[in-house]
Amino acid sequence: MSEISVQVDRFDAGQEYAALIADDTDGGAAVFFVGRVRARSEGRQVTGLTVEHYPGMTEQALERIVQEARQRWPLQRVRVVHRVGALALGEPIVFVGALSAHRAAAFSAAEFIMDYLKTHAPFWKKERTPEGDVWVNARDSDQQAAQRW
Amino acid sequence: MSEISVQVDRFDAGQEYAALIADDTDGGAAVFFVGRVRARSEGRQVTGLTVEHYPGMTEQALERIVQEARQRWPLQRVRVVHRVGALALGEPIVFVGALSAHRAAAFSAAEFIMDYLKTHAPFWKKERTPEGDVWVNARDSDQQAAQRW
Amino acid sequence: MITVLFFAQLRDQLGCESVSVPAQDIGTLAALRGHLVARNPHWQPHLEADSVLFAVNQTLVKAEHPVRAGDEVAFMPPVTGG
Amino acid sequence: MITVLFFAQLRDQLGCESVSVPAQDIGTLAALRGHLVARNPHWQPHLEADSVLFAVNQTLVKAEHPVRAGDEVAFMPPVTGG
Repeated sequence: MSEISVQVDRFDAGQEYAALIADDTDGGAAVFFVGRVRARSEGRQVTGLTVEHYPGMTEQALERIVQEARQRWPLQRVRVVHRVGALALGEPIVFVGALSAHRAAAFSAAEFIMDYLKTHAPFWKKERTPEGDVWVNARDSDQQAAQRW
Repeated sequence: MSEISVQVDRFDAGQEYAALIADDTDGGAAVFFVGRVRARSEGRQVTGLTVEHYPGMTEQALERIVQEARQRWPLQRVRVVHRVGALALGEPIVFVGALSAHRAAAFSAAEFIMDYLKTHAPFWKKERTPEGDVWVNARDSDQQAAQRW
Repeated sequence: MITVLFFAQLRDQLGCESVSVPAQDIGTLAALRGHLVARNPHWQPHLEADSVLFAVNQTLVKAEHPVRAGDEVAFMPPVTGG
Repeated sequence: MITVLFFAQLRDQLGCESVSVPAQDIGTLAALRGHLVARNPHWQPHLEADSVLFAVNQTLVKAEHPVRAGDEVAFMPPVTGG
Protein backbone atom coordinates (compact mmCIF):
# COMPACT_ATOMS: atom_id res chain seq x y z
CA MET A 1 0.00 0.00 0.00
CA SER A 2 1.29 3.40 -0.95
CA GLU A 3 1.63 5.93 1.84
CA ILE A 4 -0.29 8.58 -0.04
CA SER A 5 -3.47 8.70 -2.05
CA VAL A 6 -5.24 11.68 -3.60
CA GLN A 7 -8.55 10.36 -4.81
CA VAL A 8 -12.11 11.17 -5.86
CA ASP A 9 -13.51 7.97 -4.37
CA ARG A 10 -14.90 7.90 -0.87
CA PHE A 11 -12.76 5.91 1.57
CA ASP A 12 -13.67 3.84 4.60
CA ALA A 13 -11.72 4.87 7.70
CA GLY A 14 -12.05 1.41 9.22
CA GLN A 15 -10.55 -0.19 6.13
CA GLU A 16 -7.75 2.35 6.10
CA TYR A 17 -7.01 1.53 9.72
CA ALA A 18 -7.13 -2.20 9.04
CA ALA A 19 -4.68 -1.82 6.14
CA LEU A 20 -2.36 0.32 8.26
CA ILE A 21 -1.93 -2.32 10.96
CA ALA A 22 -2.17 -5.44 8.75
CA ASP A 23 0.61 -7.96 9.52
CA ASP A 24 2.27 -5.59 11.97
CA THR A 25 3.03 -6.55 15.56
CA ASP A 26 5.56 -3.81 16.37
CA GLY A 27 3.34 -0.76 16.16
CA GLY A 28 1.80 -0.69 19.61
CA ALA A 29 0.26 2.74 19.08
CA ALA A 30 -1.97 3.77 16.18
CA VAL A 31 -3.32 7.29 15.88
CA PHE A 32 -5.63 8.30 13.13
CA PHE A 33 -7.34 11.50 12.18
CA VAL A 34 -10.38 11.87 9.96
CA GLY A 35 -11.51 15.27 8.72
CA ARG A 36 -15.17 15.39 7.70
CA VAL A 37 -17.54 17.73 5.92
CA ARG A 38 -19.44 19.48 8.67
CA ALA A 39 -22.75 21.27 8.60
CA ARG A 40 -21.53 24.58 10.02
CA SER A 41 -18.48 26.60 9.13
CA GLU A 42 -17.79 30.10 10.50
CA GLY A 43 -21.50 30.60 11.07
CA ARG A 44 -22.49 29.42 7.60
CA GLN A 45 -24.80 26.50 6.96
CA VAL A 46 -22.97 24.09 4.66
CA THR A 47 -24.60 21.44 2.50
CA GLY A 48 -21.43 20.01 0.95
CA LEU A 49 -18.12 21.03 -0.49
CA THR A 50 -15.87 20.77 -3.49
CA VAL A 51 -12.14 20.18 -3.09
CA GLU A 52 -9.87 21.55 -5.79
CA HIS A 53 -6.20 20.64 -5.93
CA TYR A 54 -3.03 21.10 -7.97
CA PRO A 55 -2.50 17.67 -9.50
CA GLY A 56 1.08 16.48 -9.23
CA MET A 57 2.17 19.12 -6.74
CA THR A 58 -0.33 17.77 -4.23
CA GLU A 59 1.26 14.34 -4.16
CA GLN A 60 4.76 15.83 -3.97
CA ALA A 61 3.76 18.09 -1.09
CA LEU A 62 2.23 15.19 0.84
CA GLU A 63 5.30 13.01 0.19
CA ARG A 64 7.51 15.75 1.56
CA ILE A 65 5.36 16.13 4.68
CA VAL A 66 5.37 12.39 5.34
CA GLN A 67 9.15 12.19 4.88
CA GLU A 68 9.59 15.07 7.31
CA ALA A 69 7.40 13.27 9.86
CA ARG A 70 9.45 10.08 9.42
CA GLN A 71 12.63 12.01 10.10
CA ARG A 72 11.21 13.45 13.30
CA TRP A 73 9.56 10.36 14.80
CA PRO A 74 10.10 6.58 14.58
CA LEU A 75 7.09 5.39 12.59
CA GLN A 76 6.24 1.89 11.47
CA ARG A 77 3.72 3.05 8.91
CA VAL A 78 2.04 6.21 7.71
CA ARG A 79 -1.01 6.66 5.51
CA VAL A 80 -2.45 9.90 4.11
CA VAL A 81 -5.60 9.92 1.97
CA HIS A 82 -7.13 13.16 0.71
CA ARG A 83 -10.20 13.39 -1.43
CA VAL A 84 -10.87 15.83 -4.26
CA GLY A 85 -14.07 16.71 -6.09
CA ALA A 86 -17.61 17.00 -4.75
CA LEU A 87 -18.24 15.79 -1.18
CA ALA A 88 -21.50 15.47 0.72
CA LEU A 89 -22.23 16.42 4.32
CA GLY A 90 -20.61 14.07 6.84
CA GLU A 91 -18.32 12.48 4.26
CA PRO A 92 -14.65 12.01 5.06
CA ILE A 93 -12.27 14.49 3.43
CA VAL A 94 -8.91 13.38 4.78
CA PHE A 95 -7.44 10.42 6.65
CA VAL A 96 -4.07 10.51 8.39
CA GLY A 97 -2.84 7.38 10.14
CA ALA A 98 0.43 6.92 12.03
CA LEU A 99 1.63 3.64 13.51
CA SER A 100 4.53 3.67 15.98
CA ALA A 101 5.89 1.65 18.87
CA HIS A 102 5.00 4.52 21.22
CA ARG A 103 1.94 6.69 21.48
CA ALA A 104 3.68 10.06 21.86
CA ALA A 105 5.34 9.58 18.46
CA ALA A 106 2.09 8.43 16.83
CA PHE A 107 0.12 11.38 18.23
CA SER A 108 2.79 13.94 17.32
CA ALA A 109 3.30 12.57 13.80
CA ALA A 110 -0.42 12.52 13.00
CA GLU A 111 -0.95 16.05 14.30
CA PHE A 112 2.19 17.34 12.57
CA ILE A 113 1.08 15.85 9.24
CA MET A 114 -2.35 17.47 9.59
CA ASP A 115 -0.91 20.85 10.57
CA TYR A 116 1.48 20.80 7.61
CA LEU A 117 -1.12 19.46 5.20
CA LYS A 118 -3.40 22.35 6.20
CA THR A 119 -0.75 24.93 5.34
CA HIS A 120 1.54 23.34 2.75
CA ALA A 121 -0.52 21.04 0.50
CA PRO A 122 -2.29 22.69 -2.47
CA PHE A 123 -5.91 21.88 -1.75
CA TRP A 124 -8.72 24.43 -1.72
CA LYS A 125 -12.20 23.92 -0.37
CA LYS A 126 -15.34 25.57 -1.71
CA GLU A 127 -18.42 25.22 0.47
CA ARG A 128 -21.93 24.86 -0.89
CA THR A 129 -24.33 27.01 1.13
CA PRO A 130 -27.93 28.13 0.66
CA GLU A 131 -26.49 31.53 -0.37
CA GLY A 132 -24.24 30.01 -3.03
CA ASP A 133 -20.71 28.62 -3.23
CA VAL A 134 -18.08 30.15 -0.95
CA TRP A 135 -14.32 29.60 -1.03
CA VAL A 136 -13.08 28.71 2.45
CA ASN A 137 -10.77 31.28 4.02
CA ALA A 138 -7.41 30.19 5.34
CA ARG A 139 -7.24 30.53 9.11
CA ASP A 140 -4.47 32.14 11.14
CA SER A 141 -4.85 29.36 13.70
CA ASP A 142 -3.72 26.85 11.08
CA GLN A 143 -0.58 28.90 10.36
CA GLN A 144 0.13 29.09 14.08
CA ALA A 145 -0.43 25.36 14.49
CA ALA A 146 2.11 24.60 11.77
CA GLN A 147 4.66 26.98 13.27
CA ARG A 148 4.76 25.07 16.55
CA TRP A 149 6.77 22.19 15.09
CA MET B 1 -23.91 4.16 22.88
CA SER B 2 -22.25 4.55 26.27
CA GLU B 3 -19.06 6.56 26.33
CA ILE B 4 -17.14 3.87 28.19
CA SER B 5 -16.79 0.13 27.92
CA VAL B 6 -14.53 -2.22 29.88
CA GLN B 7 -14.84 -5.55 28.15
CA VAL B 8 -13.33 -8.96 27.54
CA ASP B 9 -14.51 -9.14 23.94
CA ARG B 10 -12.30 -8.02 21.10
CA PHE B 11 -13.49 -4.82 19.44
CA ASP B 12 -13.25 -3.61 15.87
CA ALA B 13 -11.71 -0.13 15.62
CA GLY B 14 -13.51 0.55 12.34
CA GLN B 15 -16.88 -0.22 13.92
CA GLU B 16 -16.05 1.94 16.93
CA TYR B 17 -15.21 4.79 14.58
CA ALA B 18 -18.40 4.26 12.58
CA ALA B 19 -20.49 4.33 15.77
CA LEU B 20 -18.75 7.47 17.00
CA ILE B 21 -19.58 9.51 13.90
CA ALA B 22 -22.99 7.95 13.14
CA ASP B 23 -25.66 10.59 12.46
CA ASP B 24 -23.27 13.41 13.32
CA THR B 25 -22.55 16.27 10.92
CA ASP B 26 -21.02 18.73 13.39
CA GLY B 27 -17.87 16.86 14.33
CA GLY B 28 -15.52 17.88 11.58
CA ALA B 29 -12.50 16.35 13.29
CA ALA B 30 -12.23 12.79 14.60
CA VAL B 31 -9.10 11.50 16.33
CA PHE B 32 -8.69 7.89 17.36
CA PHE B 33 -6.04 6.09 19.25
CA VAL B 34 -5.68 2.32 19.32
CA GLY B 35 -3.20 0.64 21.67
CA ARG B 36 -2.17 -2.83 20.53
CA VAL B 37 -0.28 -5.82 21.95
CA ARG B 38 3.19 -5.57 20.48
CA ALA B 39 5.85 -8.20 20.01
CA ARG B 40 8.61 -6.36 21.85
CA SER B 41 8.56 -4.55 25.15
CA GLU B 42 11.65 -3.18 26.87
CA GLY B 43 13.81 -5.71 25.03
CA ARG B 44 11.58 -8.66 25.89
CA GLN B 45 9.91 -10.84 23.32
CA VAL B 46 6.19 -10.85 24.06
CA THR B 47 3.70 -13.47 22.90
CA GLY B 48 0.60 -11.99 24.49
CA LEU B 49 -0.64 -10.31 27.61
CA THR B 50 -3.22 -10.44 30.35
CA VAL B 51 -4.96 -7.30 31.56
CA GLU B 52 -6.13 -7.22 35.17
CA HIS B 53 -8.35 -4.45 36.49
CA TYR B 54 -10.25 -3.25 39.55
CA PRO B 55 -13.89 -3.80 38.56
CA GLY B 56 -16.09 -0.83 39.40
CA MET B 57 -13.25 1.56 40.09
CA THR B 58 -12.05 1.19 36.50
CA GLU B 59 -15.33 2.48 35.08
CA GLN B 60 -15.45 5.34 37.61
CA ALA B 61 -11.89 6.35 36.81
CA LEU B 62 -12.58 6.37 33.08
CA GLU B 63 -15.80 8.37 33.60
CA ARG B 64 -13.87 10.93 35.58
CA ILE B 65 -11.19 11.21 32.90
CA VAL B 66 -13.78 11.66 30.14
CA GLN B 67 -15.64 14.31 32.14
CA GLU B 68 -12.38 16.15 32.70
CA ALA B 69 -11.68 16.06 28.95
CA ARG B 70 -15.18 17.38 28.22
CA GLN B 71 -14.59 20.29 30.58
CA ARG B 72 -11.35 21.18 28.87
CA TRP B 73 -12.35 20.85 25.22
CA PRO B 74 -15.61 21.15 23.22
CA LEU B 75 -16.31 17.56 22.19
CA GLN B 76 -19.28 16.20 20.27
CA ARG B 77 -18.63 12.62 21.32
CA VAL B 78 -16.09 10.55 23.19
CA ARG B 79 -15.60 6.81 23.29
CA VAL B 80 -13.22 4.79 25.47
CA VAL B 81 -13.02 0.99 25.23
CA HIS B 82 -10.52 -1.00 27.29
CA ARG B 83 -10.19 -4.73 27.20
CA VAL B 84 -9.42 -7.02 30.13
CA GLY B 85 -8.35 -10.66 30.24
CA ALA B 86 -6.07 -12.56 27.88
CA LEU B 87 -5.00 -10.81 24.66
CA ALA B 88 -3.02 -12.16 21.71
CA LEU B 89 -0.23 -10.45 19.80
CA GLY B 90 -1.45 -7.61 17.59
CA GLU B 91 -4.86 -7.47 19.24
CA PRO B 92 -6.30 -4.10 20.26
CA ILE B 93 -6.11 -3.27 23.98
CA VAL B 94 -7.64 0.18 24.11
CA PHE B 95 -9.60 2.50 21.84
CA VAL B 96 -10.01 6.21 22.49
CA GLY B 97 -12.06 8.29 20.07
CA ALA B 98 -12.77 12.02 20.25
CA LEU B 99 -15.06 13.89 17.88
CA SER B 100 -14.97 17.69 17.83
CA ALA B 101 -15.68 20.57 15.48
CA HIS B 102 -11.95 21.35 15.44
CA ARG B 103 -8.92 19.14 15.13
CA ALA B 104 -6.80 20.72 17.88
CA ALA B 105 -9.51 19.87 20.44
CA ALA B 106 -9.91 16.33 19.11
CA PHE B 107 -6.15 15.68 19.17
CA SER B 108 -5.67 17.16 22.63
CA ALA B 109 -8.65 15.35 24.13
CA ALA B 110 -7.61 11.95 22.77
CA GLU B 111 -4.02 12.36 23.95
CA PHE B 112 -5.12 13.70 27.34
CA ILE B 113 -7.47 10.75 27.87
CA MET B 114 -4.70 8.30 27.00
CA ASP B 115 -2.16 10.04 29.25
CA TYR B 116 -4.59 10.02 32.17
CA LEU B 117 -5.80 6.49 31.51
CA LYS B 118 -2.16 5.34 31.61
CA THR B 119 -1.62 6.87 35.05
CA HIS B 120 -5.05 7.01 36.73
CA ALA B 121 -7.12 4.00 35.63
CA PRO B 122 -6.60 0.76 37.59
CA PHE B 123 -5.45 -1.61 34.86
CA TRP B 124 -2.35 -3.79 35.10
CA LYS B 125 -0.69 -5.65 32.25
CA LYS B 126 1.18 -8.91 32.58
CA GLU B 127 3.19 -9.96 29.54
CA ARG B 128 3.64 -13.52 28.39
CA THR B 129 7.24 -14.13 27.38
CA PRO B 130 9.33 -17.24 26.61
CA GLU B 131 10.88 -16.77 30.09
CA GLY B 132 7.50 -16.68 31.82
CA ASP B 133 4.94 -14.05 32.79
CA VAL B 134 6.20 -10.58 33.68
CA TRP B 135 4.23 -7.69 35.21
CA VAL B 136 4.76 -4.56 33.15
CA ASN B 137 6.61 -1.79 34.97
CA ALA B 138 5.08 1.67 35.11
CA ARG B 139 7.15 4.17 33.16
CA ASP B 140 8.31 7.58 34.30
CA SER B 141 7.57 8.90 30.82
CA ASP B 142 3.87 8.15 31.36
CA GLN B 143 3.86 10.14 34.60
CA GLN B 144 5.58 13.02 32.84
CA ALA B 145 3.10 12.86 29.96
CA ALA B 146 0.16 13.11 32.37
CA GLN B 147 1.72 16.03 34.23
CA ARG B 148 1.83 18.15 31.07
CA TRP B 149 -1.92 18.80 31.12
CA MET C 1 -15.31 -3.99 59.12
CA ILE C 2 -13.07 -2.56 56.42
CA THR C 3 -12.54 -4.55 53.25
CA VAL C 4 -8.96 -4.36 52.00
CA LEU C 5 -8.07 -5.39 48.42
CA PHE C 6 -4.67 -5.99 46.82
CA PHE C 7 -4.05 -5.99 43.08
CA ALA C 8 -1.65 -7.31 40.46
CA GLN C 9 1.99 -7.83 41.49
CA LEU C 10 1.27 -6.47 44.97
CA ARG C 11 -1.27 -9.25 45.44
CA ASP C 12 1.30 -11.76 44.17
CA GLN C 13 3.99 -10.40 46.52
CA LEU C 14 1.71 -10.53 49.57
CA GLY C 15 0.13 -13.82 48.59
CA CYS C 16 -3.20 -12.23 49.52
CA GLU C 17 -6.09 -10.91 47.48
CA SER C 18 -8.31 -9.44 50.17
CA VAL C 19 -8.64 -9.22 53.94
CA SER C 20 -11.28 -7.87 56.33
CA VAL C 21 -10.10 -5.66 59.20
CA PRO C 22 -12.17 -4.53 62.22
CA ALA C 23 -12.69 -0.80 61.97
CA GLN C 24 -12.06 0.21 65.59
CA ASP C 25 -8.89 2.16 66.36
CA ILE C 26 -8.14 2.80 62.71
CA GLY C 27 -8.05 6.45 61.68
CA THR C 28 -6.25 6.96 58.42
CA LEU C 29 -5.21 4.79 55.54
CA ALA C 30 -1.61 5.04 56.79
CA ALA C 31 -2.74 3.71 60.17
CA LEU C 32 -4.55 0.84 58.45
CA ARG C 33 -1.35 0.04 56.60
CA GLY C 34 0.56 0.06 59.90
CA HIS C 35 -2.00 -2.33 61.32
CA LEU C 36 -1.60 -4.72 58.37
CA VAL C 37 2.21 -4.60 58.58
CA ALA C 38 2.08 -5.29 62.33
CA ARG C 39 0.11 -8.45 61.61
CA ASN C 40 2.28 -9.48 58.61
CA PRO C 41 5.78 -8.02 58.98
CA HIS C 42 6.92 -9.43 55.63
CA TRP C 43 4.31 -7.19 53.94
CA GLN C 44 6.18 -4.10 55.05
CA PRO C 45 8.52 -3.52 52.09
CA HIS C 46 5.68 -4.09 49.64
CA LEU C 47 2.94 -2.03 51.31
CA GLU C 48 5.27 0.83 52.23
CA ALA C 49 6.93 1.13 48.83
CA ASP C 50 6.78 4.72 47.55
CA SER C 51 5.10 3.59 44.37
CA VAL C 52 2.03 2.01 46.01
CA LEU C 53 -1.31 3.68 45.17
CA PHE C 54 -4.27 3.85 47.56
CA ALA C 55 -7.98 3.94 46.89
CA VAL C 56 -10.84 4.36 49.33
CA ASN C 57 -14.23 3.44 47.94
CA GLN C 58 -12.77 3.26 44.46
CA THR C 59 -11.26 6.74 44.44
CA LEU C 60 -7.51 7.39 44.48
CA VAL C 61 -6.51 9.07 47.76
CA LYS C 62 -3.42 9.95 49.79
CA ALA C 63 -2.21 7.98 52.83
CA GLU C 64 -3.69 10.63 55.15
CA HIS C 65 -7.21 9.83 53.96
CA PRO C 66 -9.54 8.61 56.75
CA VAL C 67 -10.97 5.10 56.64
CA ARG C 68 -14.23 4.13 58.32
CA ALA C 69 -16.31 1.04 58.91
CA GLY C 70 -17.79 -0.21 55.65
CA ASP C 71 -15.08 1.33 53.47
CA GLU C 72 -13.49 -0.57 50.62
CA VAL C 73 -9.76 0.11 50.65
CA ALA C 74 -7.35 -0.92 47.89
CA PHE C 75 -3.57 -1.09 47.75
CA MET C 76 -2.32 -1.12 44.19
CA PRO C 77 0.95 -1.05 42.31
CA PRO C 78 1.35 1.74 39.72
CA VAL C 79 -1.17 1.24 36.95
CA THR C 80 -0.02 0.06 33.53
CA GLY C 81 -3.10 -0.03 31.31
CA GLY C 82 -3.60 1.44 27.87
CA MET D 1 7.96 29.50 -22.69
CA ILE D 2 6.89 29.53 -19.09
CA THR D 3 3.57 27.96 -18.17
CA VAL D 4 1.70 29.93 -15.51
CA LEU D 5 -1.21 28.39 -13.59
CA PHE D 6 -3.79 30.01 -11.32
CA PHE D 7 -5.88 28.14 -8.76
CA ALA D 8 -9.12 28.36 -6.81
CA GLN D 9 -10.48 31.83 -5.97
CA LEU D 10 -7.42 33.45 -7.57
CA ARG D 11 -8.36 31.78 -10.84
CA ASP D 12 -11.94 32.97 -10.39
CA GLN D 13 -10.78 36.54 -9.66
CA LEU D 14 -8.49 36.70 -12.70
CA GLY D 15 -10.90 34.84 -14.92
CA CYS D 16 -7.92 32.84 -16.13
CA GLU D 17 -6.73 29.31 -15.48
CA SER D 18 -3.38 29.31 -17.28
CA VAL D 19 -1.27 31.41 -19.57
CA SER D 20 1.99 30.87 -21.45
CA VAL D 21 4.65 33.58 -21.24
CA PRO D 22 7.82 33.88 -23.37
CA ALA D 23 10.81 33.32 -21.13
CA GLN D 24 13.10 36.11 -22.39
CA ASP D 25 13.76 39.05 -20.07
CA ILE D 26 12.16 37.34 -17.07
CA GLY D 27 14.47 36.71 -14.13
CA THR D 28 12.55 36.05 -10.95
CA LEU D 29 9.04 35.07 -10.06
CA ALA D 30 8.45 38.62 -8.87
CA ALA D 31 9.50 39.88 -12.32
CA LEU D 32 7.14 37.41 -13.97
CA ARG D 33 4.35 38.72 -11.78
CA GLY D 34 5.21 42.28 -12.82
CA HIS D 35 5.09 41.20 -16.46
CA LEU D 36 1.61 39.67 -15.96
CA VAL D 37 0.32 42.75 -14.14
CA ALA D 38 1.66 45.01 -16.92
CA ARG D 39 -0.36 43.03 -19.44
CA ASN D 40 -3.48 42.85 -17.20
CA PRO D 41 -3.57 45.80 -14.80
CA HIS D 42 -6.75 44.53 -13.09
CA TRP D 43 -4.79 41.44 -11.95
CA GLN D 44 -2.58 43.60 -9.76
CA PRO D 45 -4.52 43.54 -6.44
CA HIS D 46 -5.05 39.79 -6.73
CA LEU D 47 -1.54 38.71 -7.80
CA GLU D 48 0.22 41.09 -5.41
CA ALA D 49 -1.85 40.23 -2.34
CA ASP D 50 0.37 39.32 0.61
CA SER D 51 -1.40 36.00 1.01
CA VAL D 52 -0.62 34.67 -2.49
CA LEU D 53 1.59 31.56 -2.58
CA PHE D 54 4.05 30.78 -5.36
CA ALA D 55 5.28 27.48 -6.74
CA VAL D 56 7.91 26.79 -9.35
CA ASN D 57 7.86 23.29 -10.77
CA GLN D 58 5.44 22.23 -8.04
CA THR D 59 7.53 23.39 -5.10
CA LEU D 60 6.58 26.32 -2.89
CA VAL D 61 9.11 29.15 -3.33
CA LYS D 62 9.57 32.83 -2.49
CA ALA D 63 9.02 35.67 -4.94
CA GLU D 64 12.81 35.97 -5.40
CA HIS D 65 12.99 32.49 -6.92
CA PRO D 66 14.35 32.46 -10.52
CA VAL D 67 12.13 31.27 -13.37
CA ARG D 68 13.47 29.80 -16.58
CA ALA D 69 12.17 28.58 -19.92
CA GLY D 70 10.20 25.38 -19.46
CA ASP D 71 9.26 26.09 -15.84
CA GLU D 72 5.76 25.55 -14.54
CA VAL D 73 4.83 28.47 -12.28
CA ALA D 74 1.73 28.60 -10.09
CA PHE D 75 0.03 31.45 -8.25
CA MET D 76 -2.22 30.17 -5.49
CA PRO D 77 -4.41 31.52 -2.70
CA PRO D 78 -3.65 30.20 0.80
CA VAL D 79 -4.38 26.49 0.90
CA THR D 80 -7.42 25.22 2.80
CA GLY D 81 -7.34 21.42 2.57
CA GLY D 82 -7.68 18.89 5.30
